[in-house]
Amino acid sequence: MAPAGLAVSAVLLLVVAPLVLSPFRLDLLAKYLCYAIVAVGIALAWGRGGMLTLGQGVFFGLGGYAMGMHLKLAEAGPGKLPDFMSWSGVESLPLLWKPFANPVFTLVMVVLLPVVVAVLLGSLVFRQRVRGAYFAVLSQALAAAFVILLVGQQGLTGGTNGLTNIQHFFGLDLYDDADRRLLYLIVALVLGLAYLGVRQLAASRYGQLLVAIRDGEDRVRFLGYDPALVKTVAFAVSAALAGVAGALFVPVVGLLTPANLGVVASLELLIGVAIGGRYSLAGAVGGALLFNYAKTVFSEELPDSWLYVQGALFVVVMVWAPRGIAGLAGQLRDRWARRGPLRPVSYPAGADRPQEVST
Amino acid sequence: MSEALLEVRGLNVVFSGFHALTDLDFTLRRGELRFLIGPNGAGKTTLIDVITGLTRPASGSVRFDGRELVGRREHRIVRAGVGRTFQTSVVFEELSVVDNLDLAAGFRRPLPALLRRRRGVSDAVAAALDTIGLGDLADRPAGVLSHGQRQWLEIGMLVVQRPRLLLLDEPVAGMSRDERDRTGELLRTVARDHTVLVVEHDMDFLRRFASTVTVLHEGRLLCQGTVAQVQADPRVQEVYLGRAKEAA
Amino acid sequence: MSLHQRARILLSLLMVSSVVVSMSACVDDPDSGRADGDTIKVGVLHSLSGTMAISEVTVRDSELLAIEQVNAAGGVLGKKLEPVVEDGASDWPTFAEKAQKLISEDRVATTFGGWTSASRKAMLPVFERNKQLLWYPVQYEGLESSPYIFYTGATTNQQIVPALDYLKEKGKKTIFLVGSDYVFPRTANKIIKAYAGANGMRVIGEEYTPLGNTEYSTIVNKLGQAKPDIVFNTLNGDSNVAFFKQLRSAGFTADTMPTVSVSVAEEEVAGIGPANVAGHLVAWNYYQTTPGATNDAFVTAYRAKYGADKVTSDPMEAGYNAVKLWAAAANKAGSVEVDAVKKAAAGISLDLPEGKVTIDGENQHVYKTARIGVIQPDGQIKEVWNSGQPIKPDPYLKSYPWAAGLA
Amino acid sequence: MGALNQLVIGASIGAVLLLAALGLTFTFGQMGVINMAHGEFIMAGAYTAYVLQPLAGGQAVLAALPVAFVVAGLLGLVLERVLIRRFYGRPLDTLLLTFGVSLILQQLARDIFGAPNVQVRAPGWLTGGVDLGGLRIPYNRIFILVLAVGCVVGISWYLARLKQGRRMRAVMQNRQLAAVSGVATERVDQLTFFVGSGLAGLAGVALTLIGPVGPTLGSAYIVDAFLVVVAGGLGQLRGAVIAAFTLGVLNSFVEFWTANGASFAKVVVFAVVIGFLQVRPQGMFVLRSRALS
Repeated sequence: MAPAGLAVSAVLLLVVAPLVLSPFRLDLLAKYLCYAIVAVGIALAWGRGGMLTLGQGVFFGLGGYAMGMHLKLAEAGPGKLPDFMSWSGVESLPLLWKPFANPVFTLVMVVLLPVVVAVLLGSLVFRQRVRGAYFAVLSQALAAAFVILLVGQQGLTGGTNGLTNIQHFFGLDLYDDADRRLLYLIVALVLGLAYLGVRQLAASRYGQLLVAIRDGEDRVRFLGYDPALVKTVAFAVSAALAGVAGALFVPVVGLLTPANLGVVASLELLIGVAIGGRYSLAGAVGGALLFNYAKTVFSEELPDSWLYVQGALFVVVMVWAPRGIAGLAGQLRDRWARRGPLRPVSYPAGADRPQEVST
Repeated sequence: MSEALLEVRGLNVVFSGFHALTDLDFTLRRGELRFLIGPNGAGKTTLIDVITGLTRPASGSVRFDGRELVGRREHRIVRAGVGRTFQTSVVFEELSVVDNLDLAAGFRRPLPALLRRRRGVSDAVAAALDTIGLGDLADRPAGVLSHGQRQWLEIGMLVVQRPRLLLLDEPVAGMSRDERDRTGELLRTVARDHTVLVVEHDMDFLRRFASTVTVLHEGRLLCQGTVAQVQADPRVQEVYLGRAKEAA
Repeated sequence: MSLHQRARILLSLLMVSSVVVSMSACVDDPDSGRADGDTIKVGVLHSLSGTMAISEVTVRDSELLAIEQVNAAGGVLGKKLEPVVEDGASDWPTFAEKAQKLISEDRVATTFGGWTSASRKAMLPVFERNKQLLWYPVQYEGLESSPYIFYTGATTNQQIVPALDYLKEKGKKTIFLVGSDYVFPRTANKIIKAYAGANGMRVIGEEYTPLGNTEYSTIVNKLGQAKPDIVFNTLNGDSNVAFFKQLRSAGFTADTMPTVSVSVAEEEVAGIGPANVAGHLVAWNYYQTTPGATNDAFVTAYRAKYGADKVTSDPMEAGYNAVKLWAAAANKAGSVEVDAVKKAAAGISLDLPEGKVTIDGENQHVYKTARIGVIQPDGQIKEVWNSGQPIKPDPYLKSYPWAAGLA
Repeated sequence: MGALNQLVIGASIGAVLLLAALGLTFTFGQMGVINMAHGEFIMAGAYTAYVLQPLAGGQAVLAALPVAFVVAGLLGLVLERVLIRRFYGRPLDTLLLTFGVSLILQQLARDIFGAPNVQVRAPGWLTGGVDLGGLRIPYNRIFILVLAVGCVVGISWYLARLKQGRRMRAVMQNRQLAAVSGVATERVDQLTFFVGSGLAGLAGVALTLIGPVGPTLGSAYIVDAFLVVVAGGLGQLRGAVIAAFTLGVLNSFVEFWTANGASFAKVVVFAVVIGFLQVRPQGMFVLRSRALS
């Protein structure tokens, strides 16, 4: 976003919103901002890198559970067990949980866990040139498997209930409105940093390379680059952002359950980006806010029709505005200029080409 | 200058029972500009595909500067110094001409160095831009280029990588006469300090710009020599004329 | 910067600002009381969409029926109740979000809601933080007693323990546990194992499947090999349909592989197909066939409002009870203030469809009569045993020596 | 003993997977369309059996087979005509588009038939089973297996022998070439989509025999069905068959021999597919081709 637009947004989110919104609505906005952080990562991986990740919830969950484990331990106090363990019949703290008592370790894990999983998966599938539709289906299956894994380990993860009743966040009292406002500001700042960082990345040579790989992976390979490596990096960055967003989601909402990271939740993370505009970082942020706000409004006013609206949104955006709201102007221009000498350069034709079979 | 840069020995490629290349031996000397011709299905593109790692041979070896290429991954072969173009040119439409060249030039940059924005134009890129004559269009997105310009940009993207062997797959296909001439000139310039192998159909282009020619037919080496020698070879005439008769 | 890029930014900015601006239109007013207007708002919070809607919509319906009846009888403190219905969307954080909305924006006097344990666990901190009341109408796994929740469904000693008593009385020695993989089945099974150990019974198998699982051939195969005296089934929702269909088609009937279920009520029987499940046992506190004039009136009123083909079930009745109990408590207290209602609620006793129901002031659960039923070929459930009198709720099973190690 | 039983059970799980995935080998495998609404076509098939019940009584399942094929097929045809044909060459957009369609269809089913599960009675002759050692194989499982095998045989015969089938294959292998050779590719696309969606309808009818019939019936199978097609190889019928049965047997074995197996089995299946794609990135079978991007 241009400096002016960025400044206006920053003022709007950092100053105006905390002043005019009721605590309840500010909480909601904080939640939307968490999703917007994920959206920034998706815009990088999908918009720039052409990797449609239907499993972003997994990374959101990894970051979220890492944070949730720490907060539950802090809540329980030293030597005590988190509440759900006692009703799950766990008698001593599982080994996996122990290091999460350390806040620094937790913060590192919030980023590292998603990155490691993304690198592992990415280097496996991208090296084998699994992409496009295949990659989408695999990442979706990953989300499905991850949820089953989490639900199945009730003593370790809280099962379907997830981690609930989180009341403090690094000294902030989550029952206190002023502290919650501070939490909101932290989320907004993290979003700002994520946006600026990814914008920088997208504008760099690396960003160009990523777009080049999206539009012609084989060609890039014959320029001497390893596309698997480049894609894995983008995938890992988007995973890290999702992890951070998940970690912030936990104190904002006060709980985290496997339903927040399953197949449907992962798709909902995407649709905001699609609505806002996958090729524009700012559009992705706006879209994520708009979509989640619409979800709240509809479920308050017309719960029965929300699925129709959500379904229709997917259809309408894909049919009439594949570049999203942010791309509307460009799309209109292309329509007018269709007969002109300019080819539509802003819509990458190759971004979405069918799975090639190369042997 | 006369030692072998590329040595292909006993190459066999089979596609689901179809023998695309059979026991092919082929040598390219350092500094050479060689044309590779043959009727459709002769195995010209397959040979290039094998050299660049796109296709795995059933047997045989490809040695480049004494090192085996078969079994290496594509980007490693490029890094070893073998560059190629494709029949249908692929340039990055969203990036500007300069960025396309810059991207190609930077293939040896470590990942951290990639994280910075491009500032200015490096000498190598400027030189390549000059060679391919697209200086005026440097900052336009590559998507607006004409077919011919795209081919030149592709060649530029190769040259800027300073490869030791260039493989060009039908560089003048679909070009106007004017564009063909310019491409030929470009080819001569490039061939001055590179080893080049060109796959080409266009006999007229061949006569004007080729020195030595290799003829493939049905996956085997038919003959090799100067343009005049090859044209005089009865087997070549048969292969081409036979086809011509069939077609007629 | 191109015009196009400018437009992108403008449009993005527009999206961000429209959200912030329109959200600021929703302002809550923390100073207004919860019964200041001509009506008293009460929250009704169930999943109206998503996988849980199947079950929860009917509970919402019976709660709305109860609210209507309370209003017809003069309301609470002379004011009509105004239900504010929200959708939990089968998503636990959404339950927490909507609970907060009901409390801080709608300023409801109390909330009736939830079905799954997960949704209750998600809402619990919200109600505790705001010091507001939730009425939770479904049987659950116990081990909880929040000062801000009233539990009108059964806790374990009013459903699972009586079912085990019944099985023991019938001479069942070996038990196979089949459940969905979440907190209720796991806790229930822990209790069953403790009970079995102390009562000469043996648990010979324990299987969990993911929620929504529909492939049961392997488990049916394991059952066939283990040949238990009884299968204790804590599967939830859709899985019951698949489980019973596949059990039946593998040739097992209620005679050759008897089961007792604690999450299969009249609603679920219709979806499974009565033919597939007839003869199997269930354990609840209420059936549509439970005798008594109060229940007849409830069933009649429910069918009159929602359709003659509708069935009533235990959770629906517990939701209905919750509304009636709260209204009685508020009227007794002369106020809808939480502390006053809590104080007044202790010991309140009403004649409700399942029989006499009394609130235990100590743990805010209710006294309930346990009933074992057999599913009939017509889809109804016939009671074959009951506990004779309402059982005192004991969510932590403190009065059962064999359960000492559980909580 | 246990192993043999689980092999049989695995085969029956595989048959269910195969039936759910068969249609996808057409629409996803051969046309490259990721149709997330495929699950809802399965659901439509199941509801067809429910709707026919008052007419056909106990034989609803049998009567529904052809009707469900047509109903789901027509749904697919409409989807292809109205939306998907604008999206060829954009598989990722298609995925999101059809996910939207699936949400709409699910809610539509909820509004028409109600949220609770409905009951479809199995025909009398499908109750009972064959005793095989200690294991009883239900007739309905055999029915599903026969139906799945019948579909596979029918499809192979159709693709190999019939004119439309050969055209379909031609278009799948090389769209442009087929087009210039005079094949009306649009018609073939429609036909492919009709058949692929129709197969989903058949799967839906079969699933009424073993599971719940409700609005979310299809979404329970969709992820697994895609995994089968991915593991089998794009558009490869025999690949899908082998993948479905392999995953089915794997699932049943893991579930049988591990504690809390049902959850674990699903995770193992995913891990195996990922691992397998490391060895064969294009799935089990792949057409070797020289095409480059």
